[in-house]
Amino acid sequence: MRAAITSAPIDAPALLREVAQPANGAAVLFLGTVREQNEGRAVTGIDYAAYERMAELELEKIVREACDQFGTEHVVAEHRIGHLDVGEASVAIAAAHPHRARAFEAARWVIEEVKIRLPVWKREEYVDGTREWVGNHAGTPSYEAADSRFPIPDSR
Amino acid sequence: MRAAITSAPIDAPALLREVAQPANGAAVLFLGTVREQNEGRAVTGIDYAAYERMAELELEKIVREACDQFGTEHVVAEHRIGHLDVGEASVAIAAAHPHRARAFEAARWVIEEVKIRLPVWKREEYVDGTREWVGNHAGTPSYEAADSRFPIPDSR
Amino acid sequence: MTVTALLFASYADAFGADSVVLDLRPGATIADAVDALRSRPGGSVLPSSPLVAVNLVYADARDTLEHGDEVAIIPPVAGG
Amino acid sequence: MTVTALLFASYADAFGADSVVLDLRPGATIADAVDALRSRPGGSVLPSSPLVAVNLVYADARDTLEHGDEVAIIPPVAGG
Repeated sequence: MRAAITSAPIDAPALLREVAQPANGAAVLFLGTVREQNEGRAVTGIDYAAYERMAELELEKIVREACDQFGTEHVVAEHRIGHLDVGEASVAIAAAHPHRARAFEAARWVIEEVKIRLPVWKREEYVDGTREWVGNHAGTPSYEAADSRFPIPDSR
Repeated sequence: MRAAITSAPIDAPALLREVAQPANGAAVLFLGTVREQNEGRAVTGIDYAAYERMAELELEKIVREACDQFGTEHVVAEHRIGHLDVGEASVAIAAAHPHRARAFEAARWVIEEVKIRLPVWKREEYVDGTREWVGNHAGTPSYEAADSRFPIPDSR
Repeated sequence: MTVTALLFASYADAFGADSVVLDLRPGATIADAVDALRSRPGGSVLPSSPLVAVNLVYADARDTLEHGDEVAIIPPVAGG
Repeated sequence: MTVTALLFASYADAFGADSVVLDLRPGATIADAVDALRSRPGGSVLPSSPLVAVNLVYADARDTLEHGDEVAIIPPVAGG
């Protein structure tokens, strides 16, 4: 397992190679990429910002939890920060397992947790030159919904 | 969309590039690879055989149905035949969609249909030199179960 | 009429052949073709109602065949 | 005691700063720190109960703070 916040372009095939093992019959790779439009507005690029030290820890926690939950050590995740052009990958998750159901579920679980928990923000740039911080996409839990399910320790 | 039965090694990154589109925010790649063991026996390689002309048509149907069902044109699938060593990819499926749920579901659906419908067979080679045709893995529908749900035309 | 039965994997091994030409009465069904195959050496490998494709499309055991049809007997598939 | 509040994305824009040092009474909670931030210029950007992490871990608004804590106010996340 491995997790990283990176400002370099994500090498998706390298992530696949990283999880490939002779014991695994299935590998799943998820790539999230910058779309050319969001909610009807033409997007020219996205700046991703992060609370970097925490994001790295939190992504490691997510990957660790996925490994424990789905029974594999072969999950890796990278989230890119900085400026991304349309089509570039902002996040990549690779998961491998002897059986395909678990590989699919692990990759899916990690991206859902990333959307809820990872302290990362994005500012979209539009064709007209304006820029705007945007919240969660439709389909991901809202801030309030996310809040209630965070694993907050009883006391620090 | 594209489907192929091929005797050449599968180029997984090429499949990902093929489905990547500026309109898509999510791409999922599934890779099925030869495991070093099956049901407790050490495997050294697998020969995949196919009813090639039909397998190509059937894989195209599966990919077409996935595109229609999940609302994308960006699904590609390749199944390799011939001799494969442990760790080599026997099947690769890439699916892209504006939203991640659909990309995951499309890739997953295609591999499940492949397991049920594609006229492909495999003969495992074991450490002791013996070889054996093997049926569906545990977790995939049995031959009898598969039979009842084939889309058989009322009359030819 | 004649049809060509195609055999694959363990079925081909059992019959010692990849294909068999069957001579059937006009109006014969897929089930009739399977019965004809089952009476040949190696035919006991076939289940009671094997999966069959005619001319590259999955078909029903009750479907009637025509002269020249390609009748593929499909062992349990194991792709992926 | 003092704690350092970290601000990100739209919150940083609203406050015009990435971080603010807050002077709080001993025993102050996260909610107290958020109230102190809300009274500053730009503080109206904060929701009633923003997500907060203390020393890199998500924390509860009722948790008490200690001198030197790093208190990150987390806007709605948008990773992926």
